[in-house]
Amino acid sequence: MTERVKLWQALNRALDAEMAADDAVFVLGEDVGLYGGSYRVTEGLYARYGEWRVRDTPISEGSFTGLGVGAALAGARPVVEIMTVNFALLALDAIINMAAKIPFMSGGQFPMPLVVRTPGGVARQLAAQHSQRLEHTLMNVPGLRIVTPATPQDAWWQLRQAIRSDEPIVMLEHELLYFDEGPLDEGLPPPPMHRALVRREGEDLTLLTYLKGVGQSLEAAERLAAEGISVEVIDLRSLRPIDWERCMASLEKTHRLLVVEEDCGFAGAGAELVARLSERAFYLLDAPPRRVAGLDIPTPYNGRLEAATIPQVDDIVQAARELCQA
Amino acid sequence: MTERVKLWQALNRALDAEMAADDAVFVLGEDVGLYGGSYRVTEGLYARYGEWRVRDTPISEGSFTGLGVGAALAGARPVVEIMTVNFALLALDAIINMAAKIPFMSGGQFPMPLVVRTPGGVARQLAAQHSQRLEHTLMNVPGLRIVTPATPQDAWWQLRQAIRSDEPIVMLEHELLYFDEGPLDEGLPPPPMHRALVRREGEDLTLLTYLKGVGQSLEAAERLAAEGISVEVIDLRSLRPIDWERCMASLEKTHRLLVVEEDCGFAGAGAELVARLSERAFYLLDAPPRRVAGLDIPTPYNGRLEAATIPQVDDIVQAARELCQA
Amino acid sequence: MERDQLRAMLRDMLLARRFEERAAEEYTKGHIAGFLHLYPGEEAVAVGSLHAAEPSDWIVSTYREHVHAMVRGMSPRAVMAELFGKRTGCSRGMGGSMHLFDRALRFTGGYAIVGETYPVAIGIGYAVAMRGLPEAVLCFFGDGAVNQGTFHESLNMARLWNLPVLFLCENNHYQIGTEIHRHSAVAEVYRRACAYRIPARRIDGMDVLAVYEATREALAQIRAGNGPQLLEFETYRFRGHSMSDAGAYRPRVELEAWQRRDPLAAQPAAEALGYPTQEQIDAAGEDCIGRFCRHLGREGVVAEDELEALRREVDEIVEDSVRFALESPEPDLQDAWDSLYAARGKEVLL
Amino acid sequence: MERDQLRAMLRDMLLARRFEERAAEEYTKGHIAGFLHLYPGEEAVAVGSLHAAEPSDWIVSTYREHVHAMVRGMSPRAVMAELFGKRTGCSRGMGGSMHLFDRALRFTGGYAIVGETYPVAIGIGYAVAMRGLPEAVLCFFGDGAVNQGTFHESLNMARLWNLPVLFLCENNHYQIGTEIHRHSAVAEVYRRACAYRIPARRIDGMDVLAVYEATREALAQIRAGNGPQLLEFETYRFRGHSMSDAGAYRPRVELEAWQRRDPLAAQPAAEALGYPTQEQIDAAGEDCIGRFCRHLGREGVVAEDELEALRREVDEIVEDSVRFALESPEPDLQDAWDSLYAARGKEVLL
Ligand SMILES: Cc1ncc(C[n+]2csc(CCOP(=O)(O)OP(=O)(O)O)c2C)c(N)n1
Ligand SMILES: Cc1ncc(C[n+]2csc(CCOP(=O)(O)OP(=O)(O)O)c2C)c(N)n1
Ligand SMILES: [Mg+2]
Ligand SMILES: [Mg+2]
Repeated sequence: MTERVKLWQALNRALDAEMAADDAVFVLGEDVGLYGGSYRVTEGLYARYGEWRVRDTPISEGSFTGLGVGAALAGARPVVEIMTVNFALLALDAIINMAAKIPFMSGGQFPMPLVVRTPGGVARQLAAQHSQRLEHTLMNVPGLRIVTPATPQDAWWQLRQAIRSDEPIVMLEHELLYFDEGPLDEGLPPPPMHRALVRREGEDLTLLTYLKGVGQSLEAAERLAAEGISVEVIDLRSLRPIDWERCMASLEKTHRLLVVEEDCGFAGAGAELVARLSERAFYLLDAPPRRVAGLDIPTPYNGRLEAATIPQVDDIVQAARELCQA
Repeated sequence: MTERVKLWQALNRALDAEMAADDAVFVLGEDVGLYGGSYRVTEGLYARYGEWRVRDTPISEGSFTGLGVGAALAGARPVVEIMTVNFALLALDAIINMAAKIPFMSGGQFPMPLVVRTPGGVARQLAAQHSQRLEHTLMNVPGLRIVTPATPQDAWWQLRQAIRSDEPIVMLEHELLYFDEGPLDEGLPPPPMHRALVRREGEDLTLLTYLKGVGQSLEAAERLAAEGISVEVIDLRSLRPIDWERCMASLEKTHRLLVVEEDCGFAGAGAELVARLSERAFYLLDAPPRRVAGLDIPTPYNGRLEAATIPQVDDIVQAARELCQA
Repeated sequence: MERDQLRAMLRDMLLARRFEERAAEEYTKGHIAGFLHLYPGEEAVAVGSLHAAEPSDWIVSTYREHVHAMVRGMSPRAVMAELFGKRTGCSRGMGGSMHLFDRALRFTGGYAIVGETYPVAIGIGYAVAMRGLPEAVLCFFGDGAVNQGTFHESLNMARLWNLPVLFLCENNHYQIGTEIHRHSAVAEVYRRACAYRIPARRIDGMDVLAVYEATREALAQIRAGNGPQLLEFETYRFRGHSMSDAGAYRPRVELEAWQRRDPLAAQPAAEALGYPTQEQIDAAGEDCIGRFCRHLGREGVVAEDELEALRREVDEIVEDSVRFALESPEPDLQDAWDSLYAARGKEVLL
Repeated sequence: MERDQLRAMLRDMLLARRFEERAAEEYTKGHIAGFLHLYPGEEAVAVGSLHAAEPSDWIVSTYREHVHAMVRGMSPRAVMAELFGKRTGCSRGMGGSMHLFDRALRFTGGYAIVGETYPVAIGIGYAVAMRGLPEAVLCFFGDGAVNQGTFHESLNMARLWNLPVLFLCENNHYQIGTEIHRHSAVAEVYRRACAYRIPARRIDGMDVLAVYEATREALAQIRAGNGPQLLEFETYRFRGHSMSDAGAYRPRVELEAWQRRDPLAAQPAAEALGYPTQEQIDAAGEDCIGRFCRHLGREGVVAEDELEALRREVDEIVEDSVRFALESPEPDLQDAWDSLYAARGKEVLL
């Protein structure tokens, strides 16, 4: 049965379903309990599952993320919410040096059923310290997996899959997507967690993107269609691993590559996409690959400037146009 | 006058020279004082400049790096040593959210004459938690600059330039290079801090690398020359900004690109290099660009496995050979 | 204390309240965006402590810092324009509400990541101590910020090297929606200082004179070379954590009880803003600002009509700041790049 | 205490010393590489505390953890093989000296970033408390680790939620080359616990029985549901921080004074290892292990010849572990990938 729900509600239901199914699952983070979560994701769970399973924490990101690591070692299945990814800079030792390495360093003895959920991206004038994007930092960490749900259906699927996985998984969410509505069918069988999905088929151009870029790119594709440019929009859904086969299959058809990412362009997520596909699809490409990415500048508070530093639909349209003329 | 010195000695002299020239300069970090620095870089400075200018710190990376930020705001010129880059994960908020953003967030009011020096890379069987490479993470931070001295001469030049700069600079050093010896002429005028240098000219292939990769690549180039393959080895010397013009100029000659990096290949430093040059030099390249990089796995303790996870001279030779046959 | 100073403190408190309420209005109108953390209820802390500081001292504050900035001397225009994201703002529109900076005033931010003020403060303190200057650093933070690791690390170093830093805790009992007993194993913040041998006191943060006196004494100790000090001010915020927080997690009775202790509630101004009436406050007994006002009356510092005049003055200043902000130009992208590279000077990179 | 247990403790101490000295030799020969942090001098801490723990308890340790692992029950073979980087090592040669793990023994590492043991320990404690199990977590750390932010954050949470964690500080007075008065504003580590209302005591870490008793009592409190406890053990390391540290920063007299209090120095074994002679130790007065030995003698637990036998037994165990390590195969790259993906099971990624 398909309903229309907001992305935060899909996450909320996923948590609820997994917590009901397995009492090893617990949630922790700042204001996830009594307050209900800053983006409502944990709403109602405190009343339902009590304080041990929905734990409000002090402002101690380094240690409560590490707490998740320890709890996972002892067989629990923690879902750590870092209120926003900006604060994850304080928790990177726990994520990178502990969660991602312990299974390996122990010779494979310890699984690490840890999920770290965290909203990020450029929202609405939150200024430089609160507009961080950490895709790239986390992508370079072997042992870690990263998922990026852009729709309520994916949020529902991927969060449940992440909780059930025995490997450490970071779920990057976008602050501006929580209140977007979309269809959700709880009964639909999920695709594999890291598979990329073609959101719109096209012939002229392969557009790779994720999170907020998906909606923007679909809008751009709609406009480009009117001009006769047919864009294939692929939602990566995962930044580690990346579904290279899906990307290659599309390039075999279109011979043109455009990457849309919100993070700063220099050494951002798109760098790996363009690099790997330039290596693998060298003989397929008819034009130089291109990135539409954030400018290499901290995010200004001023609203117009903020908008000028991150990709807009217009930028995507223009880049696609130029790419098809090249 | 040219002498032969070890890389640590060049750094030591650079610190000494700058501390003597400007009493706003001070050094801090774990065991930099009485002990003389774990890699001897601060040897002798404690006796010479006293505890206020050579400060031994507690194990509090987050706060003593932040201390550097505050001191820079008040007009001092701190040189923070993070004992190894592995511990920099605890200091990323100070580096990324403070040092790199304050000048911008203050509308340009505050300069940030901060230098963070830190050794890293894969050394000798230090295992996963002590073999971190953070190039990629720092590269994605606008407002930050990153230098990577691979020779005593560069260590001398670049550390002095970094201390004199009013922008935040991270100096990544390689643990295995400290005791390498090379020529140093203190009087030579320095090239700009971020300029790439051609370490060996060649015609068939442009090889971009940095830090430990430089020596390995020169060795590989020597062997390849015997086979008739002429490799141009470029030492980037800086990972942010990158000297694109130098890279392009070389590609115009060679039409082939090989990147040698020690970090994990997926979304490592090389990703940006390959991506940007694929975009800019698309019509110049005669063959798919290639990366010789670390495997995407945490570093094993076992010595042979450790070696198998990072680039070796053989790997470079083979990749270059294949690239020239493509 | 000088009559002028007492008046100035009262004026700053009235200005602070008015400015913040006005900012809330402008936020509702859409002229201000992002996170907006307001200060009503806590004015006695910023006003009392910053009046005790010298111009040569340094201030490090959080995202809830408009009032600190203005009491320190920043013009309401520069602050309001920054909230509006205008080029005339103190941070050129780049920083916004959470990142106010003013180099001349030694106001070094405006930090929005909880716990960042400690290392910045000890860093400034280090630079000061290294040069043997008679300056001090005032480092603000909330009760929730006490549980960040940097608190521990920085206080240890501050004591270890006797840095001239005054740690000022604005204990409003909440970390957004989490009450202090639910976030701190020791709810009396000042007691935490014992782990570093840092002298510490707990002060009624609704009593502006007590705040002033305590700060003055602590700064005197610091300037005498005795190293860091910590003051905990018990206070309360009357609004939600930020404009996006309705504050439903707080018992209504708790809010009312604290409003009765409002340092400004005894002022006629309070009524206009919809806070408890004079009768309600009198009935509530112990009211720290009532005491301040009686004191001011007894000493003949501020008569009723003067109070009215002050209110009008403050209103006008705030309205002027809004007009100024509205009319100011927006920064352009070049301003952004200039801000980023301002420190580059003539340095040649490549 | 049972005679067998006393003997077992003595045996573990002798084994610990012998094992570590032997590891140093193998390091010199090049069979062990990387950082090697040895434990001589501190044996009473690991032996006393871990003998007081139950098999159902959990252990979290640092990079100086060979002895903890063995006292916990890991075979010297598995530890030595890991130091050699062999496939038969407890971590399959992937972890090395600093990352010993054994799931069955609830030995959860082996952490090399200072300050990581706290969050891991409270996390395990949280999982235990959430399920209401009668288990406890023993969390080891050094005096230098106390200044890491995670100490503060984790102890606060441990108390806030009454987690069953025993924090055990191995205070050997040095953070590599920095003496405790130069890294900590409060040099008595146990006093820092007051900032979290965590009961804490300082114990003579050279007295294995005192360590044992204190740990037993603390664990009893924890199992009674009274929340976390902290014990500080004053001890000393006789060697450099790691094999690459000559230890020149320590006054020679300090080293000698502590060697006189060596828990093992009273043993005949001590001589063979080049530590002070029995006469020297007797002359030094107060010697905590001398007391332990006299106690053992008085109670008839260990006679002189039994001691000799124990030493021979321990020697043989250590030699056997070296032989085993030498002869064991190295892991191959497939072992590395298998280690990384061991938890993947049947999960399909793409
Ligand atoms: C490191 C970090 N974690 C979380 C947040 C989100 N956050 C902003 S303010 C705040 C509460 C701070 O409480 P307190 O320190 O008491 O200050 P108050 O807002 O009450 O003045 C939180 C959790 C943040 N900004 N930084
Ligand atoms: C976060 C971090 N910073 C620095 C180091 C380097 N380091 C390794 S051990 C050590 C000293 C630790 O001292 P202490 O906690 O007293 O333990 P001990 O070695 O004396 O047993 C340091 C600084 C590290 N491993 N991790
Ligand atoms: Mg608060
Ligand atoms: Mg120690």
